[in-house]
Amino acid sequence: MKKMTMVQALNDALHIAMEENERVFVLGEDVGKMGGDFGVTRGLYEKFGAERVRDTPLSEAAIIGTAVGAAMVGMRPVAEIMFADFLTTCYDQIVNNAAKVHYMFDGQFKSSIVIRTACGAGFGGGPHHSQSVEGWFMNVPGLVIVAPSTPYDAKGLLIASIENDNPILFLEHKALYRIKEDVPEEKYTVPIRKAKIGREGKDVTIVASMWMYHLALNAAEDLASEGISAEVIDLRTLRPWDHETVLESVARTGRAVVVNEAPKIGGLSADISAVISEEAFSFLKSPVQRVAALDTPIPFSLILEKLILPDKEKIISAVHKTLKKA
Amino acid sequence: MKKMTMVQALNDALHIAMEENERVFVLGEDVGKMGGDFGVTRGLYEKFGAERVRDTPLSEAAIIGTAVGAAMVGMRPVAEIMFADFLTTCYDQIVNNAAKVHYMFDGQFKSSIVIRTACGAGFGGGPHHSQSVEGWFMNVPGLVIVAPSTPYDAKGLLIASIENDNPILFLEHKALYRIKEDVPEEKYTVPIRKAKIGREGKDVTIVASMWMYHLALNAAEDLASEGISAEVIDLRTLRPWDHETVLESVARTGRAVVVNEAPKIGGLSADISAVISEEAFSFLKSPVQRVAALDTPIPFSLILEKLILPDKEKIISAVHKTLKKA
Amino acid sequence: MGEIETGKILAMYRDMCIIRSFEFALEREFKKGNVPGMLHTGVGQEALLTAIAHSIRKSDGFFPDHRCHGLLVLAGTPGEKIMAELFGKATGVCSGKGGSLHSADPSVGNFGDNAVEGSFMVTALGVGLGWKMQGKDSVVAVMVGDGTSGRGEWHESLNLAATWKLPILYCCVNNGYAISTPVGESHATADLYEFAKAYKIPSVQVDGNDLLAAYEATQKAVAHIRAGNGPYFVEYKTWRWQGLFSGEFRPPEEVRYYKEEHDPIQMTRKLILDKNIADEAHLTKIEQEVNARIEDWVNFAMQSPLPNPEKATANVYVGWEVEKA
Amino acid sequence: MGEIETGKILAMYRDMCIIRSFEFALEREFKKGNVPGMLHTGVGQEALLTAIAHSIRKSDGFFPDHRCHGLLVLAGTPGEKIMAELFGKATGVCSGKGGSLHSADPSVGNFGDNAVEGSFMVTALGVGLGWKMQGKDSVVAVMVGDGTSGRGEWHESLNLAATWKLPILYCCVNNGYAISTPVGESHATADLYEFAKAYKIPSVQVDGNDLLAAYEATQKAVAHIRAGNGPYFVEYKTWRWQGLFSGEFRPPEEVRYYKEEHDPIQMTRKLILDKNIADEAHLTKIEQEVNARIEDWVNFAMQSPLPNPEKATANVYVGWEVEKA
Ligand SMILES: Cc1ncc(C[n+]2csc(CCOP(=O)(O)OP(=O)(O)O)c2C)c(N)n1
Ligand SMILES: Cc1ncc(C[n+]2csc(CCOP(=O)(O)OP(=O)(O)O)c2C)c(N)n1
Ligand SMILES: [Mg+2]
Ligand SMILES: [Mg+2]
Repeated sequence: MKKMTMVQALNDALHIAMEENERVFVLGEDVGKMGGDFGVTRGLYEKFGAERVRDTPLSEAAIIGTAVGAAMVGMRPVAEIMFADFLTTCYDQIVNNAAKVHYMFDGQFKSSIVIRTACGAGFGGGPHHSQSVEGWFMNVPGLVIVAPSTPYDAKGLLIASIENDNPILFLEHKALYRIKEDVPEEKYTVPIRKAKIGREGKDVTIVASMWMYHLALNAAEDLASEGISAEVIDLRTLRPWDHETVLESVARTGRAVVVNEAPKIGGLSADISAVISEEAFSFLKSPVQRVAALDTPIPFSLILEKLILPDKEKIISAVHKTLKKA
Repeated sequence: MKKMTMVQALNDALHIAMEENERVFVLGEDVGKMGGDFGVTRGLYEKFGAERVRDTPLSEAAIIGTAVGAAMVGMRPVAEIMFADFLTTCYDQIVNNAAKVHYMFDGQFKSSIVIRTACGAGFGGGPHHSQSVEGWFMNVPGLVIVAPSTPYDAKGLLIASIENDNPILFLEHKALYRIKEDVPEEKYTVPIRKAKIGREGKDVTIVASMWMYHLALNAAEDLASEGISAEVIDLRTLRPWDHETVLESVARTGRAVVVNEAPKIGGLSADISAVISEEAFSFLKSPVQRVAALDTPIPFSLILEKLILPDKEKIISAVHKTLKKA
Repeated sequence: MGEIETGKILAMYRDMCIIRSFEFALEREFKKGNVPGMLHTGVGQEALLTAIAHSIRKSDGFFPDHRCHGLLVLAGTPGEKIMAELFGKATGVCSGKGGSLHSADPSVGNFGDNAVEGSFMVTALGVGLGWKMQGKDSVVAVMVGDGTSGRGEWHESLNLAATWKLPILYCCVNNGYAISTPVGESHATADLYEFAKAYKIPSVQVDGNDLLAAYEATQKAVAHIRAGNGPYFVEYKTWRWQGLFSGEFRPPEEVRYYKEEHDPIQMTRKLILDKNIADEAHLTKIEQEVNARIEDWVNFAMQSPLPNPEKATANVYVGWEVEKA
Repeated sequence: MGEIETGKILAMYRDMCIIRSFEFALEREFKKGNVPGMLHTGVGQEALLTAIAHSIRKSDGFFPDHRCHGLLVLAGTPGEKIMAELFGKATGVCSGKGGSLHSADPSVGNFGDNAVEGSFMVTALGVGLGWKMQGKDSVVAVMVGDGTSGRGEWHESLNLAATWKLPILYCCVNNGYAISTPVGESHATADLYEFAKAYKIPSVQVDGNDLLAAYEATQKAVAHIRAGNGPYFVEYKTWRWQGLFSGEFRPPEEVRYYKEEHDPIQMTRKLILDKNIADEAHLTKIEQEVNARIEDWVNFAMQSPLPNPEKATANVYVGWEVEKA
């Protein structure tokens, strides 16, 4: 065990995966000598060389295209897109190629790629460096979205993602890069498509992920002091997400709050709310509440940004609403 | 009044808009002499010339970029992307530019563009010529999505979209291009963000759009003969959609079926189901049912395609489910 | 012209006939309603397609575009499996899931078409890189129409291939039009190899209807790439017989020229006769044999069963099933 | 050098000082925590920025990139409104909603940065086309970093601008690196104007740190465009003082050369003194005036109020409000 930040845990995962399998390689902007904009690929260039740790130009379509093509001949590419906001520029390769190669060619090729990218708001990054992008990809069959909330899960999920045969969009929230916890130094995996109950409770189920999971835990702490017992679930895989764990929890608590950093209209939060409402209909004592960003781009000024994003208070007040009779 | 196909109605709208306002112009692949892949821009080149009816190369990013830039200096561009599946290649311009220009520059610019595109499955177009794409854009603040189901609405909504100051993604379902109805020859508009109750009913509300709206009407017809009275709503604007009309209807019927041609996970259908479940909670007698495509790309073979798409029978059986006690 | 070339030329002529006959049969079956979806054909482009097929090995790879049915067959996939795929049948090379625009076959290095034109230009980078990293000397050919040259992926692909010296053969099929739009009206130049030169990639233009010229240029390009020198760009000037769905749109004189004077099949036929490589009777025999074989493929496709419904939900994810309702 | 040029050179020197002083003040305030988000500066690139500012008119337009704070000011937006924007204040040119990367001002032709590098290369096409259709002779300048030249939009933009003869001035700022990656290691050429030549666009390379050379090249380019001849590409070779957040990463000799021998401010200063355009005292006075003015802007920004909360939900849609919870 070693105290690691999420950056270190991810870095550790890459070191392990690259040592174990020489078909694993890394590509992206400044991932080489510089070690990536956030330091996640640090030391790889020195250890594995320029062949397997490849600096690219600002050619996001080519980065993902290269990854998909390499996977089609058996490589295991891990591509970095510096900010998730830029996934717009390689959306075609992800949606129409990576996610469809296996199906449209009748299983003859696999698109075993991992796309790592830094997402999330809260630091004055403005409209093009802050977005939560999972909503853009929820309606894309064939694609898997993984999103860790802790250093431990980050390492285990990244190794699992690299070993997985599906195209995986791996979201790293910038607000979590520096949080620390004990992480085993050896190899381990955390299962994909399996949510985690991060805190048990009996009055209400809060479903969250990434930075929002931590806000939810904080809210649950506060709620406990009011005598409200909130169960907090970290989805970890956002697409396809773990219906079973969530529905089982809601069946027990009878109430649900869904928290998501992206805007409310049409995002992940809608999918979760819809599934709970449909599948746990007879268990629900009050309507599902959603805490999500307002329907706006992300403004630069910190005070404006704060207004449009979810926070602990909004989660607490949503929980309160679920507890009022509908 | 004149019997027009949807292609003719759309074409008529473009003629009227271009005659009325010289700042309106059209650009896209083969929109000029050829009149567009589906004939929607026919005759414009001959009437308005090459300056205002511009053939482009296969440069989808440049097509949308040009439209946004031109709107920033007061033009009213109508861009055509031949198939909606190709919106992936200009996703960046739509999501990070068109949808944000007005907000991030504090209202100083408008991005008054219309992006027309042909969507939808059912003709063996395969994975790259058949997709229903609204789900890709539902989580994008600032963007408006309009989707007519009839020639009458198509004409009125296209004129309204061209006159509207927001960036509008205008979806034209290929299965509807050839349907005919009486359409006034003069100018008129159909309001954006206003759904239409296409058939009144009291037992269940079916929410649909485009080709699915017609399937829903057919299903309602069959249901009527069983003594089930279904209300059918055509959303017409998919983002932001008309909560009021839908919720008012569900408050009356107490039951809802949502039909969408895109895959079920995370698409428009999830958003509608979530909003109904949350906002009409106390009115719902049974859980909202969704009829949507399976979580797969669209296969080429017609028999496979049929299996993964919604159809009348699936809608009828979803209505039956809502009528069983939950 | 030596012994070997003589045999080669006849083999290539035969392959050109396969392409044309295959496409004509397809057009006929499409009109009858036996081929669903959309149909693009390679009629008129047989020489360059054959030149490419005869220049790459089975251990090489290629990304076919929408006019490459013939190339798929020449690459080694049994013709009936391609035909059946286009008919949407269970016996197709992708079990009917891909169709005309997505018929891949890894066993012959066919990476499949991507119907978002030009998108696979960047996918090919990965195949080239992967093979390079694996120490193989394989080459990957990418088909690019003149119209497709407008895509941004063009730049990202050529730039990275040049920078990383990837083993990519860009086969630019300049047939003069993107649907209805003349190449010179939508690009800064109608001679697309000029674009490629900027990347310091060897870049040539050749008459794509002249079999020997196309073959020679392609051979040279492949040799260059296989020797580890990085990418190569060949622009094949050609002309497609297929007009618009609404009919012919090109100047009558242009149509006449390409169909009557500059048809690659006729040109090659004449070459063979002129050089006494074979006589009229021999060529007619080849043509008849080819036509008969292709009718066999059509029959095979017609008689094949429709895909198993299970296929609709198979292979979305590796290792996981999708819900069937 | 005539009377007018003399005054012009002094005016340009003054503007170069504004840029540097502005950026230095920003770096200082950023370290103090007064400037949120990320910060990129144009220190070292003052000559070319000034040359561009002095070559376009108020009726022209430009798309600034992430190192253009100085250009925004030179274009005519009151400096305090730019400074306040970067501080995220209500008095900023975009009311604090845009910040360093999105400070637009239509009143001076500033179309705003798009922080997805290179994306506005295609947006600029629309501005050029719109103005052309409106019968204006305005020119639109687009800033493109060397790193940004990897984007596919590069190709789509240059190709269409050339084809449609749009009034676009491509200002390629080649400072040698994209973050840490040397231009020559990620592109087929380190001389990016070579790319542009392929589009039959006049394309030149100039020392971007040499004020007069940069000015002359830009003037020529703008005249060409304004005369209706279509786009023009100028590559300015330069060097940015800003290293990485983690510190300096470039060879010490390179750093020394650009900071000591080839600094545009020092170079211009020397030119002015050598040619007796002004004396040391005069220049010092300019510098002091500039510095004082910039501190005024900083103070203005510091003392300005935070944005009105209403701004958070304003202007998402034209004509419609968004839900506030
Ligand atoms: C990105 C994209 N844009 C548009 C289309 C629609 N489309 C299919 S073929 C074609 C023309 C392509 O022209 P070219 O590359 O010259 O090929 P040709 O058909 O002439 O062989 C177009 C516009 C597409 N498939 N993909
Ligand atoms: C599409 C895109 N990819 C990556 C980035 C992240 N990024 C910001 S600046 C930069 C380097 C740009 O290099 P260059 O164009 O040379 O500009 P310079 O900073 O050297 O002036 C990168 C990679 C971005 N903003 N947009
Ligand atoms: Mg062509
Ligand atoms: Mg640079």
